Amino acid sequence: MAAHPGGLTAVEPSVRTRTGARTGPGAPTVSVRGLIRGFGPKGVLNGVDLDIAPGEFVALLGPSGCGKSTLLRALAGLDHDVKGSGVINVPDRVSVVFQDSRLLPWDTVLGNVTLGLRDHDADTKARRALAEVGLAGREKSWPHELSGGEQQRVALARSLVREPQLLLADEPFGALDALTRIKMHGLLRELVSAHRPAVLLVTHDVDEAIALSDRIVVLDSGLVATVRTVAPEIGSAVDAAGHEALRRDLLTALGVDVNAASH
Amino acid sequence: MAAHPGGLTAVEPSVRTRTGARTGPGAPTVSVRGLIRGFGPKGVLNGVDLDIAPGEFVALLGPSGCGKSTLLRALAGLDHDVKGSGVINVPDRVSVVFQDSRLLPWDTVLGNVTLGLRDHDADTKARRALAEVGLAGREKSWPHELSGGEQQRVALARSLVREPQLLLADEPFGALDALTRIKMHGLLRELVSAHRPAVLLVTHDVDEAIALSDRIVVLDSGLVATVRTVAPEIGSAVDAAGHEALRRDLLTALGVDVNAASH
Amino acid sequence: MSAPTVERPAVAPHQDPALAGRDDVRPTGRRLGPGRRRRLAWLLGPSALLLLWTAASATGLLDPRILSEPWTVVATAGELIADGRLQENLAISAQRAGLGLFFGIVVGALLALVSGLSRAGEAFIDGPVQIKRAIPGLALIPLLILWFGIDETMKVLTITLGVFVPIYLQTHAGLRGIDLRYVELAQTVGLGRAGFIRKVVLPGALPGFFLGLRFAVTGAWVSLVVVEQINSTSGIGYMMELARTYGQTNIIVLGLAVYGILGLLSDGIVRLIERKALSWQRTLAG
Amino acid sequence: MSAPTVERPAVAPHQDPALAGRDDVRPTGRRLGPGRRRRLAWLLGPSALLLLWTAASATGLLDPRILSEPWTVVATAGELIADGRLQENLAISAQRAGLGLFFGIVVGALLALVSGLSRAGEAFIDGPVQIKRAIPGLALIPLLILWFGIDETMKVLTITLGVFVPIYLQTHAGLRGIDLRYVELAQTVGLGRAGFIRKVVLPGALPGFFLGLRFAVTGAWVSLVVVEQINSTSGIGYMMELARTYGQTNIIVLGLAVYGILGLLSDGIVRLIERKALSWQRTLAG
Amino acid sequence: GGSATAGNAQPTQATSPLATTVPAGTTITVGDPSVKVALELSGLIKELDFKVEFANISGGPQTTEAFRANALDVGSVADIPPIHATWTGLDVRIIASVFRQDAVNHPLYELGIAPGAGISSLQDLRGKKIAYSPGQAQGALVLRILEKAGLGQDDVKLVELPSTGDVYSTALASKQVDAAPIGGVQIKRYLSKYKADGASTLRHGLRDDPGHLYSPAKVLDDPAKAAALAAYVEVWGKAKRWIEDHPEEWLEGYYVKDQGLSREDGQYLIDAAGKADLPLSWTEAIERHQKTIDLLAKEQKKPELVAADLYDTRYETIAGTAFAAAGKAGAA
Ligand SMILES: Nc1ncnc2c1ncn2[C@@H]1O[C@H](COP(=O)(O)OP(=O)(O)OP(=O)(O)O)[C@@H](O)[C@H]1O
Ligand SMILES: Nc1ncnc2c1ncn2[C@@H]1O[C@H](COP(=O)(O)OP(=O)(O)OP(=O)(O)O)[C@@H](O)[C@H]1O
Ligand SMILES: [Mg+2]
Ligand SMILES: [Mg+2]
Repeated sequence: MAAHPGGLTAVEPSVRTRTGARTGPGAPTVSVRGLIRGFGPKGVLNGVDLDIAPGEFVALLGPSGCGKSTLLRALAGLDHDVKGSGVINVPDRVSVVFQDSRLLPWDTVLGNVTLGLRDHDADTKARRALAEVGLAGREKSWPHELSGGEQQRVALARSLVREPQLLLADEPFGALDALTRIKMHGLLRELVSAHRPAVLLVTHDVDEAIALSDRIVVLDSGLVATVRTVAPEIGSAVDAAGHEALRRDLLTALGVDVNAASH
Repeated sequence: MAAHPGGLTAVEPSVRTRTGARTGPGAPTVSVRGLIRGFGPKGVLNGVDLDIAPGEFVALLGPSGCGKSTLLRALAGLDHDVKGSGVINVPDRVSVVFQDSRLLPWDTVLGNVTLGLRDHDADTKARRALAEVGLAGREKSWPHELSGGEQQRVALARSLVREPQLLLADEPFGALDALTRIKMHGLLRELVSAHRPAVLLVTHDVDEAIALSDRIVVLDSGLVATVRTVAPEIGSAVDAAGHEALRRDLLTALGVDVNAASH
Repeated sequence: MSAPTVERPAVAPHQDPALAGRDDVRPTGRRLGPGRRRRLAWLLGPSALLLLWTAASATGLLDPRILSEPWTVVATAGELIADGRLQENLAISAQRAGLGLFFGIVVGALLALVSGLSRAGEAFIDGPVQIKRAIPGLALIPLLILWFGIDETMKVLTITLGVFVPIYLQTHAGLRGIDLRYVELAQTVGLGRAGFIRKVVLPGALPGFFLGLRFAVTGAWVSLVVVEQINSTSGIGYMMELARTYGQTNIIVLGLAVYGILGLLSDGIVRLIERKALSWQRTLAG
Repeated sequence: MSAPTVERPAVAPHQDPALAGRDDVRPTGRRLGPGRRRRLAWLLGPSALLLLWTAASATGLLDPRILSEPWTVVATAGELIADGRLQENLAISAQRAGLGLFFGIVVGALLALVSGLSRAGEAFIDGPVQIKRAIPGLALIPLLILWFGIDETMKVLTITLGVFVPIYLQTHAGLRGIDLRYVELAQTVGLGRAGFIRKVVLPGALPGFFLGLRFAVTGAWVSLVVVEQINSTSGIGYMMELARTYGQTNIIVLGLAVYGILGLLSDGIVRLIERKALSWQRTLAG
Repeated sequence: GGSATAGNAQPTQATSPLATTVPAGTTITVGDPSVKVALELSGLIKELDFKVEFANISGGPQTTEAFRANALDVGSVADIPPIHATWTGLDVRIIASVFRQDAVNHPLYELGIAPGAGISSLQDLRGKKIAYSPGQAQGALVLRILEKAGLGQDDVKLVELPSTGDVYSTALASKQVDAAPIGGVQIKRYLSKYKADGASTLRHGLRDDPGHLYSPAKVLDDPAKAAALAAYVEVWGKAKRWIEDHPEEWLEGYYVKDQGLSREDGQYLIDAAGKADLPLSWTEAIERHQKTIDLLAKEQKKPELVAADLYDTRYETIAGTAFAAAGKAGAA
């Protein structure tokens, strides 16, 4: 995990723990304090503080290997055996989209989507979700019969049919082409506006982060290095100038020399 | 696989089989004629023709599930049992970066990179490649101890230490952040300029395709739907207007309504 | 740089009949792994064995007093089938083996679940099972007679005891071999204990279970040799024991052949079910 | 919306000693799967068994005429060790079992490789192995005596024949269970046949092989009961057979205990090696 | 049906006289574990001036298996195995026999009676469950006992059980059978363990004492081996005498050291065996053997055999003469 010479230094704790601006006051859905995690001699998270308000959509950016997945796994309660300390508060119903699409190889696409659902109309719901992600008619396929992007969409459908209080999504659109990705953004937005879960979305795409989230958090050297609130007019690209400024800001925080070649 | 209302219709065969402009004449490294592949009742590739000249860098775009990986697997000789017909000519030494990073779970990172290498200095080479992808010091790690992006970089390092005549890369940068991705682009460019393999790169990122390739091929409905040559001045973004025009062109070919919201 | 391609027919032309006659030239790297399954190929080995036996008998290499000739065995089989003895004995044996197999599978799988899914269960179950496994079955017979008599109960129980061990061991190993990623998934989608077992543990342990089953079916048949010596007047184990007593080599060899055929058949059936049940697997098995 | 968290100590504080004392509150979903391995927990089951035996003997529930009391067995062991009989017999038996095990492993693994990696090999090897497996070992002994005499060769061979079956079956299944994705990888990086076997097949089949080994080690010990009845004057199998003839219950039970201990030990050793060799696995086993 | 191979060997007696010297290079393999110990203890083994290999093989099934495999030249068994061997198409001859003096009172087997079975005489066996192992000496004994009691197979319930190890004692103790023939130390053990529960044993009053050395006819047709076997039989007779005359050494050297028995158990066995009898004539023995054959043939539906055909009369006097001579020499 290379240190980023151009990265911002850690901001003040008061900033770091600020809850989402657009959701109004109230207890945060997620609160993380002094989260420390490490594997062997290496520290990965060195004291992360993070609050997510109910209904708030937070995007998590950061270089490869900086600990984004580690943070998500900690929030999902999947790091029983990982060394570290810190205080984590999360709601009961947490739904996770893993970085790998993680479909049970021995279950059909439909079975993978309905996994763990107790509703009576689980099947109907799942079929609808599959149709929404463009996989109508593939219900009976085995996961290995799907393309990479299709597998990722099944994983997305699995999270769409749930009504979590917190949605943790680890690069859920990584294997999708531009058009499919836009469609999936739409689906995610619908889900969010329907059930208003708190969302923590890991992505590598700065534009995606700006378009979807209320707030963007950049992780660096195991700390929350940058936090940016995304004004609604920027997110929907009405304020194109503000959009570009925020984009450059974030890219700089990620260590990209924005003034060099176009990418 | 949804049909794309905004997609271009299939272009003339003469256009489809055109070889790379910048590499000069000579027998193509890869030649594909009338490639048909299908799974069960479904046709995936419906008659693909494609030539790649020696040293030419071709980017392959297309919606999720359109058959990009199927084409790559056919070129790699990995579809023994898939129904279909067509004529494929490929060179002897083909190197593949799979869509999943596909590391042997029972071998270390170093072992995975040197897999199949017969050189005396395989280890040295592999260590160098690992350092280049930012994984110096992780040689003895198990694959499961790596983050998603790190695994992808190991797979990339595995292809860097080889000297193939043809490099087939299936979304090798999907899980990487902007900065790491730029670095990896640089590495790939170095490899290409050093050994001049023919390259077929699958990507979802139009900008990436423009930046890296000599020619861009869009696959749709199992056919080569669009072919665009990338002029050097566009690729390096000296001609920003040409760049933007090509970008819009390709996005349109991929079905994205470029005049709507910014993504 | 010339392409190492070989002209070969399409595995099967794509559905469109217009395309059926097209060229199909594919790059053919040496295919690692065993290649496609061939139907009936499994008959080759046993046929070769039969041929060898016939040849050795015909040339006198094999003393017929040790191993009867195949034709004698066939004749004997004809006689025994004609007077109904073979069928009767087989039916009785099949019933015993079936019962023992059934209980063995149930017990083995249940124990494996308990021991595989909780450290406490493992602590108490696994050790004793290993000990049971290490103690020769013959040595247990006096104890079994003492506790369960010499009737059918004891016979079925002995088979059960033999059968449950591989089922347990394999299911346990299969279960413990389930990828942790799926366990995490189960946790995040809120699967309960039962759902976890049904959706993740059982399907994940299935490949192991089937291997255990393959040991178990042949194990059940083989156990008959021992249990049908005890207070039996029927069954192929008894038939063979009697033949040994009276030195009826032809019947002994017939019995062995029957065992061989039963073993091949049961194993084949298990493998067939396995292939159907595990059709989701994409492995070297093809 | 209140958080279902439980205050619990860090699994182990992170390296920085300044952080050691910090709070550690984690969301605790019910943990599916067995949880962390506990050292020495495997002793619980056998200890419980021992306790049960002792208790049942002490209270008279267990007739000492059937199953000697633990203390009698310990006393017997003391006597036999004092006059050297136990060690001598064990040493001889261990040598036989070891040799048989060695050859069985080699033969089983080789056959599994040949049969697993080529359809031709499978056609000729797999069927006969299944037949061999289906035929009761006792019934083969006359043939083995005929072909290999009654000396050590025949004993080691009988053990080998018993041992190679689980090794073969498990290695074969493990090998066939290797994910096709790794086979494809091997092909694209240009691994040759040998490299493929060394880098993909063997490591991939290793989990199966180890399970086979667990069957094999106990199988080798158990086979002694049979082979050491034939022209032996030493070995624990012979010792037990003699004791059975003379009704020396205490020696029989000692023999069983020795078998149990040997089985537990061998199995434990295999598992330990397995754990080390398969440390790359991330499975439910933990 | 199914008896195709049984009884089709038409025995013919070897007639060529035995050579008096054993040709150099002759080797015989002997399955006679206890006598081997006696030969070693007594030093008689030195009298065997040709190569003798001892195999620890005894009992009918094992010796016949080894005969077939040409792994054994002579075996030590009771009177049933030669019969069954012949029935299975293996041509064998008895070359030495040992009996017990006062055999009826020194039986090898007694009838173990389960606690509470209420059997005090052979007639009480009617309607009872009796353990029966058709191929073994115990099985034949059960048939003979029934015949003596005037009972048929249908008058009792024969429970087929292999008589390996202590299975019979266990079956008796757990009352799975009412009566079962048990022999040797098992008698002592059974009584000492279960007498308190009402277990008992019943003397059957029959002779069950024959012990034979027997060889495949094929071996006896080989003049060199036949001569070597004659030499062995002679030493064997001497060994029997030595055992008789040295009970203390025998107890210590064989039962305690070699077999791992306690002194009491060993002494019990020596006492139970009584005195050995190696007659110079086999006539009586052949008569008794014929009766056993007749009974087995009838009860187990096997072809008739002529008992005399099972004996190689060239050896008739060798063992008995040696036994008697050794006794005189010892006394002198
Ligand atoms: N089980 C493990 N053992 C050792 N190191 C680990 C383990 N899991 C993760 N790591 C290391 O911890 C660091 C953070 O990993 P994490 O998966 O959180 O990265 P990430 O931010 O999600 O990266 P990416 O964008 O590439 O997915 C990485 O350097 C990784 O190598
Ligand atoms: N083994 C298979 N059995 C059945 N259908 C398959 C199989 N493999 C692929 N397909 C189908 O073929 C189509 C093309 O798959 P392919 O993997 O080539 O897509 P792709 O273009 O690589 O997509 P992505 O961008 O999502 O990776 C998909 O619809 C997929 O579901
Ligand atoms: Mg990650
Ligand atoms: Mg793909």
